[in-house]
Amino acid sequence: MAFLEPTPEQVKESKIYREWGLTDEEYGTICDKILHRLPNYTETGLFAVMWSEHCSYKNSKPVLRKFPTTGPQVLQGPGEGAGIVDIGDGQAVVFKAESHNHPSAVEPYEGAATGVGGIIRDIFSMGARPIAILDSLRFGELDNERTKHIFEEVVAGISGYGNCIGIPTVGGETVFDPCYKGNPLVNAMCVGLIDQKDMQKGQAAGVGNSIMYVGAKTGRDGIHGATFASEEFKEEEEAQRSAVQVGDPFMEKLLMEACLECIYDYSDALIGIQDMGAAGLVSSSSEMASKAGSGLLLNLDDVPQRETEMTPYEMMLSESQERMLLCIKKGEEQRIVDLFKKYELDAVVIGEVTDDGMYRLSHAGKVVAELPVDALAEDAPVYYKPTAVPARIAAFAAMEDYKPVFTSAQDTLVALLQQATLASKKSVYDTYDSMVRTSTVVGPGSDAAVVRVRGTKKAIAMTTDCNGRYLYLNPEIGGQIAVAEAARNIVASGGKPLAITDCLNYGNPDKPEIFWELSTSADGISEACRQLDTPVISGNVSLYNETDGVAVYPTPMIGMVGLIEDLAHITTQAFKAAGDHIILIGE
Amino acid sequence: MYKVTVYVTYKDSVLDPQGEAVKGAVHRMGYPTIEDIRIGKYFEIQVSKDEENVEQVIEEICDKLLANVVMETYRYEIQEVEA
Amino acid sequence: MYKVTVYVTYKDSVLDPQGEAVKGAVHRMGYPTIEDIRIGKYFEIQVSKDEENVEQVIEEICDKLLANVVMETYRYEIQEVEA
Amino acid sequence: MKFAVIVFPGSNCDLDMYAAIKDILGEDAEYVQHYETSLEGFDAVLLPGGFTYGDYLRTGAIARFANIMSEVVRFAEEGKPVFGTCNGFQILAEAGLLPGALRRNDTLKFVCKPQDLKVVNADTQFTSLYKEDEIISVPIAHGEGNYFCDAETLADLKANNQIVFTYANGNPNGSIEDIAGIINKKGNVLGMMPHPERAVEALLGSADGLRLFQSMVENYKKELNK
Ligand SMILES: Nc1ncnc2c1ncn2[C@@H]1O[C@H](COP(=O)(O)OP(=O)(O)O)[C@@H](O)[C@H]1O
Repeated sequence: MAFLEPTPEQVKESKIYREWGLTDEEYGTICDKILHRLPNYTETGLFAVMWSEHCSYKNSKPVLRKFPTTGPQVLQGPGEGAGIVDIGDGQAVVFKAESHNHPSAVEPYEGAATGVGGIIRDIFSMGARPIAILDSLRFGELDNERTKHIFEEVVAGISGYGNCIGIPTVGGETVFDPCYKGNPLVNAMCVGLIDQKDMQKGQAAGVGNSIMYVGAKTGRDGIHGATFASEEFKEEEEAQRSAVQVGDPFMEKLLMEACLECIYDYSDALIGIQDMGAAGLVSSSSEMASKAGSGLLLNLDDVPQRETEMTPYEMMLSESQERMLLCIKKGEEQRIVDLFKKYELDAVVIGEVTDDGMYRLSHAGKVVAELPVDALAEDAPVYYKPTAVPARIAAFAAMEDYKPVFTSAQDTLVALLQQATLASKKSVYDTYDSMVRTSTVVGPGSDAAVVRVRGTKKAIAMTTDCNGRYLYLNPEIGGQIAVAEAARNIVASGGKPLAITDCLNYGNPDKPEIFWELSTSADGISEACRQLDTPVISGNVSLYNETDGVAVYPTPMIGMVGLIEDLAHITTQAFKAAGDHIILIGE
Repeated sequence: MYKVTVYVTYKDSVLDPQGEAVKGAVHRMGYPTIEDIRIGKYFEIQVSKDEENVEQVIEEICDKLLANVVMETYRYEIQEVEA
Repeated sequence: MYKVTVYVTYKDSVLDPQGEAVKGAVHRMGYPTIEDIRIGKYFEIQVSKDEENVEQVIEEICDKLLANVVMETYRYEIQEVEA
Repeated sequence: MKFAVIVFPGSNCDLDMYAAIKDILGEDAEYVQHYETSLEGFDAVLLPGGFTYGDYLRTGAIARFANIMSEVVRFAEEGKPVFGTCNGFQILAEAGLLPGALRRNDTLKFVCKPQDLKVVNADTQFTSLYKEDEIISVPIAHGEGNYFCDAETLADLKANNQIVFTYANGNPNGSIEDIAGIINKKGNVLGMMPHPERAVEALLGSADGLRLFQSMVENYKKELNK
């Protein structure tokens, strides 16, 4: 039986929008200031997802503005799918990190796998060839079956996706601490290489040009994943489990090769390209139109569908994986269809660019949504949250410095090495194909990974770092330390730090103490980035990482990339020969 | 002894990339009359005759281990057989 | 339409690493009465009613694709159903 | 010498194979797509690693039906050299060009690391530049490299000296008799789980795999001069 959608009045009466994460004030703004009427069910859904923290950064925007984002090396800062940094000779590196914490807590294998799939799409949609993946993982202590299961499945998901698509996973970090027990952190970073002439933008410009849909068909998977990512977990709400997406790395491999060929060889026809990530079709299409200052008409009957009787609401919000949206010059569509057919993929025209700044959806002969484009993307609210210093900070300050008592250095060393966080991570990274593409000069197991740039003397060094415990004690200094550690890892590998990406993992920002952690650690990160000349070129925010009201440590994962000018400069961590001198540098 | 057969399949709404790939292969191999293929796992389990709550044990094992109830459903058949 | 179900399992002589692992896990979970677990794949196949040699087509597909006869065996059931 | 590097949907070590031949070995190489129908002009065929068709169903099971495979079979029947590594080996086994099958690793986990191998048979056109019983280091990267065949086939493999490489210093996947690579009876089709194309430059850890390709070239030249 077809689902009977509530009328606009019923949406208002039942306040169903609250379940989707919109507040009464936000709903009021939509009715009174933007539409001057009641939004229908579909429109309300579009607003709910686009105005979620995950898509709009409505809570974190003021914090992100603190970051230094420019420098002579920066070709593309935050705002696009990924940031781009110059490495000379007309080449550049493209990188970004992304969190998939909530999906991984619910279904660890698919959650982690689709996290990797998503970050890879961000990189190749910029026109770059992905050359490496890194991860940054946080779990509870390995003293119970559930955590062990999550840990093993997350690692299996990352390896399952990355190995299949053929991008080496070259480094990362794995940390165990009780604070992550109910809320593991799964962050993945992807690094790509690009010729500067191939740089793409996600835009839908030029009246009459076509919007084309490529990749997997749309199903009901992951509906409201973005708003879901913006809510904290309550143990009893396990029914949310239907928000799980399944990844298909084989499909993504074909999609990646087809899109890169499109970018390299069809640049005359290709106007814009963007991946459908969180909030799928609505977020990609409205952002593409908003960036170009144009309007958009999508005909939802033409959207390839995997399931029957999907409503406009479901199609627009579906988070089915391995899909991309292209803007193609009018008249060139068939060439694109043929290109994708070569990879056994469908490319379908689902709409066109208009000039009136409106975002229109039609379905079964009816207009089912009609909104100003900017209302979804640009006009999302921004909140300046109150901050408060957590009580623990004063308590820490009042504590006397801890003085460790040593009885036996040997026992202490053994005890330390027994900690899962300090122990070798070989059992993790041996399940990752770290060598495919035969460019990994330094794989997992050293300070930073090093991947050569084929055909040049150059290599790229990359690392992910963060010690949440330091940030818990002092967010500002902890933030500085995270950046400084990443920079030391790059330098110790023979590289010059270029720039960073980040994943800001925090608790519920509505709590002033949490917002203080976020804001204060951003000060620390910014300060270190300025000192080290490593601007923030991309990143991701994951809030509401709480279980039953208790937040994880503030954990801003820092992903840093550096340039090694000559392969001869590469250095590795291991001691090389008996009799060599060991020198300690620093204080 | 009990012979139990458990069938695990993806829920209908979940993408089944494996089934799609196999269907494509069958068509390329020249069997156009194959209209759909869905792939599942199945388990042949032998349970000792001393077990008093076979049904309950099987359900527990399915829920906890054999099926991922987030994405999969299962059904089972229990048969009592001579050892 | 025909509804065909194909079951593929490892031959008895072939050690199934996954089946062994699952059995071990079940025992660790505290179900000692589970004496054996073997894992197989099963396929739900829909064949158009126009197919005249359903049995032959299914055998061919099994031999060539669905099972690797070096290590696996298969059996199948064919059912004629209303579309 | 001209090498064909076959590319299937989901191949992902095609670039590595191509670069090893072109840049390091210094011979001619060309990609041949799965939908093509001719191997005209090639002197050897290489099946690279990867996850053809996502490795759905069984590794290599679907790729074996690609258009180009009937040409590969014919090429092999003509006695010309065919070499498959990792997924390429799995495809050769599925296609029946090599005996046996590959199961999931006994650890149930994917494993990627440098691996010691013993050259058991140095008397093939792929291994003539190695010494018998030499230990070499070649990376592995697979989740289903656990070689299986029945007792009869195993006896056959041994009798004909078809086991070319075995794992040394530890078996990473449970394969019977530590088998890492086997050759067909005629001696022109070799399949192995380890990746010699990843071991052609000291910069990346090992150059032990290069001699495999050099052996192929040497044998090719010898045949030409006959
Ligand atoms: N999840 C992971 N994925 C890939 N590599 C990892 C992972 N966890 C740790 N590693 C690798 O293990 C090595 C040690 O990591 P870590 O303990 O974080 O070292 P350090 O504290 O010296 O940076 C690094 O080379 C790192 O890249």
